[in-house]
Amino acid sequence: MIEPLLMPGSATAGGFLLVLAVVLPVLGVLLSLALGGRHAERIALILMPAGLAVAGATTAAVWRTRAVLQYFVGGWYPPLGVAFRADGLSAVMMLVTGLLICGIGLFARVQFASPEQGEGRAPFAFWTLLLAIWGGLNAVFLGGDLFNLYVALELLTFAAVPLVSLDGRAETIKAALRYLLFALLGSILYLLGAVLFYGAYGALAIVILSGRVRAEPVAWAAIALMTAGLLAKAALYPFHLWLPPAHAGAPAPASAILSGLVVKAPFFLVVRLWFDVMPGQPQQAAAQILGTLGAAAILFGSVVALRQARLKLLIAYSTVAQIGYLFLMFPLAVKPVTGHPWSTFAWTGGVVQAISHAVAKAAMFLAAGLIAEALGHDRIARLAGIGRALPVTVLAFGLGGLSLMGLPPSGGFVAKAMLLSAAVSEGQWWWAVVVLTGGLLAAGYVFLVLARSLADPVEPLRLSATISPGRQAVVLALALCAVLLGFVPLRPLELLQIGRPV
Amino acid sequence: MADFLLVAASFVLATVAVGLVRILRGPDKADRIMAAQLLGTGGIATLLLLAQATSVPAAVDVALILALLAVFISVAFVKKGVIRSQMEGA
Amino acid sequence: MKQGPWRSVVLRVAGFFLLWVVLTGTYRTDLAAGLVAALAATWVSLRLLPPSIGRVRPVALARLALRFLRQSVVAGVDVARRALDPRLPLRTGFVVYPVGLPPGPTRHAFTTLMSLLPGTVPAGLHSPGALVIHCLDVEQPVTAQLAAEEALFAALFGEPHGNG
Amino acid sequence: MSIAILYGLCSAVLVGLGLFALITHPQPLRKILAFNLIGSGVFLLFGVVAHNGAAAGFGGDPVPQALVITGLVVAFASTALAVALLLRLFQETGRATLQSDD
Amino acid sequence: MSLALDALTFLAVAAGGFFFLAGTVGLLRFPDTLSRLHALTKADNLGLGLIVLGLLFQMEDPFAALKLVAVWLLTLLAGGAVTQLIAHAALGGRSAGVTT
Amino acid sequence: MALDAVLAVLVVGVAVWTVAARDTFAAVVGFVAFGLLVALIWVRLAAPDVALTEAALGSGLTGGLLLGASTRLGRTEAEATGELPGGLLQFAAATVSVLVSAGLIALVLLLPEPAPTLAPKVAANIAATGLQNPVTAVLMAYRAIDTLLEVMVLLLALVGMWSLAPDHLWGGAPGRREPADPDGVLTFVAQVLLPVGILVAIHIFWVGSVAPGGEFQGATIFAAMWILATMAGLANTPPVMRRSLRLLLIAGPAVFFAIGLAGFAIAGAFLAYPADYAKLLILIIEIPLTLSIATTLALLVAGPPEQEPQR
Repeated sequence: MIEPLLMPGSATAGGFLLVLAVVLPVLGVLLSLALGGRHAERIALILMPAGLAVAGATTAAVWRTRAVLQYFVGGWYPPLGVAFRADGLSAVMMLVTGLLICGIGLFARVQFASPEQGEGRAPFAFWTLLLAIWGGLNAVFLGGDLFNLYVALELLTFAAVPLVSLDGRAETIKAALRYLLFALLGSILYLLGAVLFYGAYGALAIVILSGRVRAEPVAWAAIALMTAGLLAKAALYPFHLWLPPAHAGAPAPASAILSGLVVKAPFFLVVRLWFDVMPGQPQQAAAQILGTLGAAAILFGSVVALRQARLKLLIAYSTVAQIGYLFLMFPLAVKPVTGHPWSTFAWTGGVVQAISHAVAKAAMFLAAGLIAEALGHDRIARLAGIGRALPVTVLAFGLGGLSLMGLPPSGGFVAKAMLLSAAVSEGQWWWAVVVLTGGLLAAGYVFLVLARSLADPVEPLRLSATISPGRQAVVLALALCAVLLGFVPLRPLELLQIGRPV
Repeated sequence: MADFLLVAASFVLATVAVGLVRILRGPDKADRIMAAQLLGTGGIATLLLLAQATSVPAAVDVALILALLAVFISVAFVKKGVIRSQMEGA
Repeated sequence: MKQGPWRSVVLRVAGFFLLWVVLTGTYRTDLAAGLVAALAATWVSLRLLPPSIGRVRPVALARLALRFLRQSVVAGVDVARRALDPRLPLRTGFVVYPVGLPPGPTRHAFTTLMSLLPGTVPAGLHSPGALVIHCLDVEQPVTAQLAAEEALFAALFGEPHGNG
Repeated sequence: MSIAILYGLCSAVLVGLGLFALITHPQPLRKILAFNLIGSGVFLLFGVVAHNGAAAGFGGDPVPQALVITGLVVAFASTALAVALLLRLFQETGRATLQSDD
Repeated sequence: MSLALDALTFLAVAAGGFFFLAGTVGLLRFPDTLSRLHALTKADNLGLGLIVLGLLFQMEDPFAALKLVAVWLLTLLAGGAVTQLIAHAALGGRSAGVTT
Repeated sequence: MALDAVLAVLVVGVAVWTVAARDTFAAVVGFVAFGLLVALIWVRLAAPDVALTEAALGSGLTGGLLLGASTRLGRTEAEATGELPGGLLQFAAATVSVLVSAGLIALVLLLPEPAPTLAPKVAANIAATGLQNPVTAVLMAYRAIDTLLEVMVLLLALVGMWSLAPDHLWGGAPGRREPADPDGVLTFVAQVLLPVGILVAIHIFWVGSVAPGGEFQGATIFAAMWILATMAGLANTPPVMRRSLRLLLIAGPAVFFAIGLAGFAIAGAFLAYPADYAKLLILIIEIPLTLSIATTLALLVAGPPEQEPQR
């Protein structure tokens, strides 16, 4: 079989969009570093609409052509070269990422305003790292090569870790270090799996591997190691230890990015591995393990969230729980009773959960950030009166909470309903119990916060800072997005099916 | 000839190994610092023998780097490992 | 030393260029790149070590090199003999050696040489003009031997050396 | 036993050793060292795969070799960032431990 | 001719190996840090020199031969300079109890 | 084979020492020795490019970095040994590790030999890159995107590290300033060795297109030489806000991007090179790339800003 390896111009129409999606933010990082000072913020603000437009155009192109967009970097075909691929799933994730980054960026303009003169440490680092995270996420969503994905994951890690310790307090530095150590262990396990794949099948490209991988020990070991590494990065129970201090300690916009987006990247790759690299292999037992860990995460995270005294920690533990839902997809979708794994409700529900949690959680972290800024603390016990002082913010928090609980109308409701119906139709009713219990517990901690916020203060509330309506509006807009996801008709979910192997 | 050179390389490496055991055990930091010197010289000898025995001329470049790096590491050992800890009274 | 700097610049460029040819010769020597590399190395070298040491006498250099080669063999044999002797004949100790060479690169070139000579390792300064030397065998005529080496070394630059 | 298998065993042992150290050593710096050991083990496995893939006149498959170079650079960057975090933590608290105080 | 060269290589490399061995024995037997430093520097550098000498007889490319010599000289220079640093460090940077 | 047996035993032995040594300084020394020995393994595995990288970066720069850290932590590290974990954890960790090792051993024995390989494809297409070193061809042509993103990873690590500086030190120079001792031995070492090191660095970089070597290895030696100069007090690190430093840092990736994007127009794809100019373009990328990587590596060793900025 002789295949031409070097073929200039060998890409599907619109393939250059994929290059732009990665290159634009990365170029932004370079420019920020070179120009420094106020320019870092300006570059980020200019690139945000551009990046969102690229994500939108990519989604439109995928939707229009009903096919995978791909681009062979340097004109080299895999297995020698590296390809970027955008299927429906990538496109949706890119679009959500673009929206969230824009929202969070707008929100962060006050908190990370650049000084008039010279260069501020935190603003410079924040805007540069924000762009880097965007580039890293896009590279993860578009990567079609296991090693290129490793580099993309590292890009993400190196952008995410410093965000945690941006305010320089000792406990956030400790949280960042712990995060880094977990992330590094995750990377190295991932890499170990990748080399096993290469050693056994001579390729790293997902498309090629999916045709070559056989059900044999090497493949199982490789996928097990890679999954374990990715779970450490995704903070699935029992690898969740690093997440709460890191996500709660970071500045609010950073928390929103980390909780909303960054932990979704390793989850996304687990989906790629299980459904693209090794489709149709008997993995039911392994999938049950993932599901069990997910269930444990839901129950553990929710219960611990209930017992938190600080708002941001509560939200962080809620992230631990919500990540659990993502992994319920595996036992329900790997070997469905009927149809393809990815045409199941469970698969779609898992992806919708990833999206809706991203939006809802970002809104909640931003809301919590505003509350903490206004009060000067985020003790739940002393929230009384904040509902009257910042009604829009508290409303946004509540709307986000709706999605976590899985109440209609919200994206979370769609996701959880899909998981429930999948659990019923697959005859694995125990997952349904977990989903419902998790929803009740989420209701518990969300109402706990709302009840405190809406209570009358014992003494008049004194705000240590005034919050501009504009920032509150951004948060509300994000929360409304989370709600609107519940109104999306099922038709666009077809988008998720584009590019699935048939 | 290649076989003989390989045997010689193994021999040199073995002596380095024994020396390394002695050096790593200390007790002084200064003893341990010698590790870079020992592995520098011994490693270079091994590499040069290997380069000739297995016809890998690039191994000579590795040896060249080893020579430079041995200095770098020794200086770092001395500068960071000993002098600073004395300044800080450890 | 009026035309000294230029002379030494040219010498250094030539030296580094020669080293380049030796290093890359195994592959395929690229002389243009070598010239750039030699210039870069010379630039660094001039910044760190301005040309101030007078001209080196080739004959003296050759003599020193020969002596050094012989002495480094003697040094190795000396250590080997002591190490392998079952009685372990060591009489270690420190000797203070008053050095005549001025402080700076010249003196360090000499002490570097010294640390490869039989039985001696310079271990620091005792006082501004006196080196502390660690000896494997203090009963050897260490000071006299070092003085002889220093004389040879000083002859390199045609300077009268300061010590006996 | 071919040298590929010998070094393959070596790499497996290194990964195990590093993992053990990573779990048991309480000091972060030792954990960073352990991470580097695991990394070396994994990279050696790349080397073994490359060695087994010798063909077309190359002593080894150049692709995994190139990947190792990339990996080594990334590992260095990780080590540097981790060390910087650790030293800052030490500066702030006077302690270098990940144990929580509360 | 080639046989004679091989014999020379054999002799020189074997001698080099011997000095590496002697250096290691010195490391093991010598009682204090500074004495061990002597063993390390002098014996191993001579060993390396002899091995380089032995390899020179096998070289067909004069550049490759010169390169080996360059590596040896670099090692000597570096070793000689660094040895002083280590010796200084072993003394802990203070003046030693000195006997003249 | 005897050589390999000695080497394997030695490497594992030194690794055990690194794990088991009580003193952190001793463990770091062990790690450096370990790295140098692993470089020998890479030569045995016919991967001299990797051997160069491992010796310079994996052992050398990493060693210098860890050493500085172990010294600064000093006594706290020694105290921390008091908090050794309980026997149960040790046992569990040992079990996990042995299981992982055993599993990997089994997999190593299961790996197909001869393995599936891309070497023929690399060889068949290498002419189009104008290079003769297949590893450089992979890094600069076939998988150029990995290399480009990896350089970005390095830069991000640097931004992240800088962001750790306390606010009042932002804009200052990284690391501590070492005192210079013009008459010291260290100065002499630097005076003599630095120029030679620069020459070797350029040599290693330059031969990378035809023989083992390349931008990463060359850059590492550059960085090591620069650090040597700072340790000798002959140079100070530049302040992090200096414009020329920033430009030096981004020069390599910027040129890489520029030529990569030009590839859209002149070669039909991002990061593609027109066949006739491939070698030249790769060289144009590699020169600034080497300088940028060298600067980044050196600054990563230096750490976050610790010197007061000059206002």
